[in-house]
Amino acid sequence: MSDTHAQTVAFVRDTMVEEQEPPLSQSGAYKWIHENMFSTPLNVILTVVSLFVIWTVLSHLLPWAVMGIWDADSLAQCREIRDEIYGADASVACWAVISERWNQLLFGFYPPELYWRPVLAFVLFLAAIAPVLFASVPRKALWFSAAAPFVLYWLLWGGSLWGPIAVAAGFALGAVVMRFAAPALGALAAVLLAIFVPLLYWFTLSGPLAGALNAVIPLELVNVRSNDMGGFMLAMIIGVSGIALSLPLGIVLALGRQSDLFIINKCSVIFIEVIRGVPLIVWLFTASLLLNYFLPPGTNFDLMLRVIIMVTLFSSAYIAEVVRGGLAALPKGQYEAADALGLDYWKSMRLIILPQALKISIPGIVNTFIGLFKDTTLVVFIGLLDPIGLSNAIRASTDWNGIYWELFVFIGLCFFIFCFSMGRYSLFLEKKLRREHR
Amino acid sequence: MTTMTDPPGQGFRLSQLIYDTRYRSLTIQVVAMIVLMLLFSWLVSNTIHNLQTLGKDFDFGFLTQPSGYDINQRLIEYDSQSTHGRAAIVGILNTLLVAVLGCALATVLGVIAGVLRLSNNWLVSRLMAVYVEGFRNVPLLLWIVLIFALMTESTPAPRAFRGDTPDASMLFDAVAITNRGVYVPAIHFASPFFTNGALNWLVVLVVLGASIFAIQRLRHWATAKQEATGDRPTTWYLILGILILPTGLLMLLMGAFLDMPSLQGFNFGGGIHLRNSLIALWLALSLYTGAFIAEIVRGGILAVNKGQTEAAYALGIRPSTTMNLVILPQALRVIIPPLISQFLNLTKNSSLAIAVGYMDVRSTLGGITINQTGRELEGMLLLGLFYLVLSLLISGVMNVYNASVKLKER
Amino acid sequence: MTVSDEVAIQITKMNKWYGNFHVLRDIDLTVHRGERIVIAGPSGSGKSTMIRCINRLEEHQAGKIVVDGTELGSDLKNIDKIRSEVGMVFQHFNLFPHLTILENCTLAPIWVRKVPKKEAEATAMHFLEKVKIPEQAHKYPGQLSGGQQQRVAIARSLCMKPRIMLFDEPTSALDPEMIKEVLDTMVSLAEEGMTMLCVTHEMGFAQAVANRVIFMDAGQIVEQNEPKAFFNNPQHERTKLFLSQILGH
Amino acid sequence: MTVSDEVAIQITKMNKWYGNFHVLRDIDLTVHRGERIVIAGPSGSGKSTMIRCINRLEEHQAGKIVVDGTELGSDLKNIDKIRSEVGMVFQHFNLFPHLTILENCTLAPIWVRKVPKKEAEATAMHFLEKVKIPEQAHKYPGQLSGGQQQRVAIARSLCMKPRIMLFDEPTSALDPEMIKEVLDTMVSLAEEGMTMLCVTHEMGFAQAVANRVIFMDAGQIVEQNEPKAFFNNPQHERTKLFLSQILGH
Amino acid sequence: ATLDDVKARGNLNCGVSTGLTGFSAPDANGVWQGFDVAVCRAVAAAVLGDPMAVEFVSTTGQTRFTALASGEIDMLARNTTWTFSRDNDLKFEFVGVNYYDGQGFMIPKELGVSSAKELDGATVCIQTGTTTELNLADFFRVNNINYEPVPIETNAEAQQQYLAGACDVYTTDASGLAATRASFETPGDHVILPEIISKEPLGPLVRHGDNEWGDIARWTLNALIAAEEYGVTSANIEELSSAPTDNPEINRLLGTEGELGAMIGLEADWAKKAIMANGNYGEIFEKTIGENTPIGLSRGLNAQWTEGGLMYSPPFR
Ligand SMILES: Nc1ncnc2c1ncn2[C@@H]1O[C@H](COP(=O)(O)OP(=O)(O)OP(=O)(O)O)[C@@H](O)[C@H]1O
Ligand SMILES: Nc1ncnc2c1ncn2[C@@H]1O[C@H](COP(=O)(O)OP(=O)(O)OP(=O)(O)O)[C@@H](O)[C@H]1O
Ligand SMILES: NC(=O)CC[C@H](N)C(=O)O
Ligand SMILES: [Mg+2]
Ligand SMILES: [Mg+2]
Repeated sequence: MSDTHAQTVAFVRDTMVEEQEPPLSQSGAYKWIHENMFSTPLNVILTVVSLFVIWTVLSHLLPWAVMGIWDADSLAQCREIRDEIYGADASVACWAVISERWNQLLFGFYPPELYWRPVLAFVLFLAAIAPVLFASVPRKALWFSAAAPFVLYWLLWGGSLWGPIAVAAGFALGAVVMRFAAPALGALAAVLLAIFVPLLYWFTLSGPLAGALNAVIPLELVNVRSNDMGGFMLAMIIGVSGIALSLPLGIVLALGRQSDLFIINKCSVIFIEVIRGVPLIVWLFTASLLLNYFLPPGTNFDLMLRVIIMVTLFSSAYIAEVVRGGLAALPKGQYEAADALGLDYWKSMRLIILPQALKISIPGIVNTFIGLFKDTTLVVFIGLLDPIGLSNAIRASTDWNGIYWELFVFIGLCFFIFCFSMGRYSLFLEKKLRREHR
Repeated sequence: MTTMTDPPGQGFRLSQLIYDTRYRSLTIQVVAMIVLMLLFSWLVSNTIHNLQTLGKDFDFGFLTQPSGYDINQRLIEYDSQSTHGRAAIVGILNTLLVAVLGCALATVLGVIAGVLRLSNNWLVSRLMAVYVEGFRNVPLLLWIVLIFALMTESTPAPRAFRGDTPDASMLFDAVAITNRGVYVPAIHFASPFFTNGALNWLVVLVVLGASIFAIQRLRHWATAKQEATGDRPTTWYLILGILILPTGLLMLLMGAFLDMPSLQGFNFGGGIHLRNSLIALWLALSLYTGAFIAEIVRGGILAVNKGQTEAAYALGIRPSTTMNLVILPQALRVIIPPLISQFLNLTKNSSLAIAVGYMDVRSTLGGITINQTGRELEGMLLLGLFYLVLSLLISGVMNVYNASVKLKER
Repeated sequence: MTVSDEVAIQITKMNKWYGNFHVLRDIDLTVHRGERIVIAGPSGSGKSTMIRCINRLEEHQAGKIVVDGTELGSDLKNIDKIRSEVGMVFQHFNLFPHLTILENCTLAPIWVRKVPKKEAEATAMHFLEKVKIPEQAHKYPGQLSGGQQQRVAIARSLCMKPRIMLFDEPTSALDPEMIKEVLDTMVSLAEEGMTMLCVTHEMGFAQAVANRVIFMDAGQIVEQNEPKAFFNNPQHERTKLFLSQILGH
Repeated sequence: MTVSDEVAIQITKMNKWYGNFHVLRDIDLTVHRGERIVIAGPSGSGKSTMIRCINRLEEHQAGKIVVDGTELGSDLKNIDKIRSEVGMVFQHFNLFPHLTILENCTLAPIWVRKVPKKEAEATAMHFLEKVKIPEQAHKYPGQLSGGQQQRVAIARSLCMKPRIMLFDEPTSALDPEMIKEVLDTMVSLAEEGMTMLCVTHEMGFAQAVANRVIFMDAGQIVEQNEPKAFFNNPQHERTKLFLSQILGH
Repeated sequence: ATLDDVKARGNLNCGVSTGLTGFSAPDANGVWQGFDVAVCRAVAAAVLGDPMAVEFVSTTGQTRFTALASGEIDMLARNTTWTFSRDNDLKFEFVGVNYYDGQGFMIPKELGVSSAKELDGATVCIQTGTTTELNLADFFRVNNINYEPVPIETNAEAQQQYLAGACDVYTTDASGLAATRASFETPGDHVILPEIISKEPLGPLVRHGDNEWGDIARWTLNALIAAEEYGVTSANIEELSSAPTDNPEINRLLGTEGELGAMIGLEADWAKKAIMANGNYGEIFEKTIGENTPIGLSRGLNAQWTEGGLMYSPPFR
């Protein structure tokens, strides 16, 4: 080794250098603006172009929106007010259409004196999903979540409370059968039985039972027909029930797609691919045109119910893919550990695999829900009055004939606020999951 | 070596159907099969019964009947005397047209927005975030309707171009933007080789194809030269020349001239008429899908480890070359699969054409034809099949691609 | 530490293939109740595969495995029976992250053995004390260190009161400081006379507690012997090579 | 292994901030051609940042860096020149996963040095032989072990025939068996007289090949000395503390 | 059967158009009003005794037939033209004609067009899924002139496009044109061209296969027409039905004589209730689309046969 420099290089620091402020050009607003907006010629051009775009859009939009007129009965009156205040050439929004039809956009033709019902339903709905979405809410609250669908149905449609109760009893019946049959008959048979017995009950007993109970203790709310529901309320109903109902179906499909059993696997794959290969709008037309062909003669139910069925099938295919991702993300060791402890397929799914897979899938499910919620606007094509459908109806009325932007902007804004916050929530969840799982 | 045998002295017992792993899966599948068959036959028998009560049959004969309606935008010959089948094909072509145009524009928008969103220019990246979030969080239908309304409400009617002092005038005297669509000049041939216009275009296309082939050869040559000498010859002006000159010359030879749109009667005549319905649908689909693609592109670029760039820089490779040789090839693997499923979504979403009266396959076969013939079962079946086949084709392409670029791992 | 004459596991001419790859070849092995067997061998020699066959996490294709008098075949009831009698501890613990330690331990007793919850919890606490972490019972696995997790995994298996325990490299995913605490737990188990099959490269452990060391290579049992003889006087070439590598390391 | 008087790298009063955080403070360092310098120091002391400034992967805000007579500033040409003369090996290899080993090694020579492909491949094979993996040339990085990948990364840098090599903890992401093969490669490089700056905690390596060890803390060079003196007789308090920690381990 | 369904449900599901002033449109209170709506109300009154027991389902040209075929609505009263193929191929049963119409064109006056033959090259707004789109294709083909169809879903949409100038001409049934024009700010700026290019007998329809239900709808419509012919009006109906009159036809119609109600499975006074809902055919016409309304249609072909029109109810006997 060469030591030629050894002596010359030896160095020991005696006083440590104190931390210093960066040079002025390297800090503060100047640096930030320079680096973020004017660092290269290309950047300068981009900045100028962006400023121009922003200015153009805002200079048109802001005065129009801010100077808008909130108080008028019709477009004609709106224009009169405008002429008075700003002169005839001014371009200002006529938000009066929103303030006048606000209730309609929210509830459709739901009887105004009953508005408290959907509002209460919405609050209950929020309370019911809280335990699902936020782990910090006590687990006991999940019982309320389970009961919520029946309560919500009753609140929205009215009728006798005993109907939903009788239906819910069917599920309870299934659970009871499952619990007592499983030890005696084995899991597979118990599952089949737990499906069959409630079905039998629903087709035979539940109707008369509800009737009888209602005769004894009438608990009735005024009936509201599906046709009267519209606006954002309709979008919520379809979106939420689509997701809620498709969840179990989607899980079953995902399990089917993961299964080694050839027939079950292929059937799931075909179902999923067919559903996803065809646009939702075609499925909606199928719901409105064809579903009646496939059902026994004489069955004839609500268009809204048919739409919900179709939307459920549709989103179940998407949910299945999301859940499949969750299942695939679980390490194989979890399956093996469950096997090694002697848990059978159903138990290991229920106790070990699904709780974890579903948790991982929640962001994906939320994203599916956002997509579905946006897609509810398509029901306008089969004659349901979603917000866009209502906007058409409003525009067709003589008072508001000729108004567009205000309605579209308002509806778009509502959708944006809702979808954007859901999207943020799902991002937040994804980040949290990544932190927890590492 | 012994082979597996059943436990001795035990024949087949019925309980084995459930408790024996070998038979159990068979049992489950047979049960599932039976349930499925039952369900299926129940649906079919319902359908048959319902059709009978209605006095309808199941027959595709209507496809060969004259349709009786006109379609405004048609890529192939069609009039009201043509068959429903042909109307369906016109619709299919229209669907494909808007899908292809949409995918192309969406990709361009998406790539630009995705890259700009990563820009270190704060203003630009914020602006792109606004674009992306704005389009992603508002229903597509609303965008289609909005853009369509914007186009009909804020552009002049053809009659505004009329008179000595018209309210509106054409751009460069060549392009007319009206509330019925945009009229752009068309190219026609004065001394054509063939009387049939389409054949002339075919000739031009063949020459263009040949030029592109020549460009490929040129690039091969450049690569070979680079491999041999290390220097890559500059070729862009050659490429430009090969691309433009032969085709241009041929078109001149054929007497190409621009057919300018001009006011004729009620409308503009001449030129090519891009209908509002097409443009609105096209723009809305592209902007909407572009927002999703932007996120995909951004994710793809971010997915390439920062270390890759650093390694390339440390080797002395220039940023632009690094982009081409290191970042893009890796990012594309991440980008292309979700990109293709966005293409699929766009294609499916083109069925929203109904909102603007664009005559896609849903409007012809799945709309007017079903309505005029009452063949909803057959019509919807064909329509569903068309979309299904299209998606399977596209996802087939995606699978082939995925398999071909899969990174080799241990 | 007594070994009875009773046979706990009897494997005869067992063969297994993955596709065309012959992983296990003509395995013959008899384990008596109370025996503690260590299995060693180079990576890929089929050690894990063999012990996974014993509780049917893998299916064998030829030959016979009898555990506690029950033959492992395609009969689900037998499989269930054997699995609930054979405990297994994995290399990567495989605790259920969404359940607390206590729930991890009571899950199988409650759902498989149908033990009342109270009782299951009492048992669980007992075994958690045994592995020295009763105070962690209400934490989640993610909050524990690797060594603690592995001890929970052992306790979880013990809660099913298995008659046989299988270990597949229980310490190889642990940091050196933690290896000892897990090995200690295993030694104390061994001292209580549990029948154990343990895949491990901890030769100190093998020498301390094993009745027998089995050396596998290329899917076959190449050599087996009691630990002293095995380490001091290996017979087969491969065993010698292997021992020189791992001991020299 | 001779050290010439020619100066390879000259750093004077170099300072760098990340935002308001003062990462590098008044760095002064002269590296002669043929010198082999090991940089040590606690995590976060700015070691990586310093060597990354040398080929401008990070920008310094004050002071002067001259590499091979070329001053590093915002002049793009100078940066390009320096980068193609300074090779760098990263902790996480950063091989290009979509290219074969050979393509990884020929990419920069072909596109930066404009070497004909044939020639570049010949050079690449030569260096791959040097790092002892010529037979892997047509595999992809994902198919190699960590140690092999790091050796490819070294070969890839060498293909540019750099006059200076920078190493940033080249062995810290490797399993112990693989560390040796990489260190061997580096030793053989050192023996050929390459100018090397190496951030590493492999003190054996430092003692064997370094001319000088530099100890950094809190963004400054706290002590530097030839290895023997550095390890046996550290002067500064922090150096002592640091050495006691890593050697005691 | 449909009758039982309707009775069990307690209301009638009736398909109407999405909004065509005078024919079917909800008023400020959300109550549907109009010429087609009145037919639905009459049927509901006849069957259920309550003219308000109707659930209106708004349908577009395209969705109306499927809504009917799928059972979503019990009858369709939506200015629908009775054609051979709808009757036989689509399997519907037209129960009569409540308005004899023909297809016309509307165009802004400023374009100076006076005949449909001058429309060469025009852009024409049409509602899809209607006979108008077929007639239009035929008309232009036969006259060998070009046009550009703009297919549109609803009348409201068409009106907007037409007013925005996105099409030069709007074509649909002449009655529809009149109704649409009536809702314009300046109806005078638009002319309806003299050519009527087709026959459009508009009437209510039901599904094939349920003749009983078809008969109810058919005879309710006939009852309205016959009532006008016999001079039964909402003003005098109470009096006429309180005791048999000397006109046996009226007696049978109003149920004071004979068993006609029972024959179609309804109560004896079904026709009385139907007529009381909105008055007789003539009254409905005058109230909704007649000359004193903004729409201002004259009876023309739709006058009673006794007055030279085509309205002719078969005898109640
Ligand atoms: N699911 C599988 N499919 C195909 N081959 C497999 C599978 N699992 C294991 N193998 C192969 O079987 C052989 C034996 O694997 P096994 O895991 O039993 O080895 P091992 O002795 O436990 O090795 P290690 O010490 O690395 O855990 C290996 O060559 C492995 O590659
Ligand atoms: N891009 C950055 N932005 C802000 N701070 C940074 C950035 N990169 C590094 N730092 C900070 O600069 C300091 C020095 O980092 P550097 O990576 O040079 O340390 P190091 O000595 O290499 O440590 P290690 O041994 O952990 O690699 C650290 O405190 C680090 O947190
Ligand atoms: N324009 C309409 O809505 C109806 C058109 C025409 N009467 C038809 O039935 O087809
Ligand atoms: Mg193993
Ligand atoms: Mg570092």
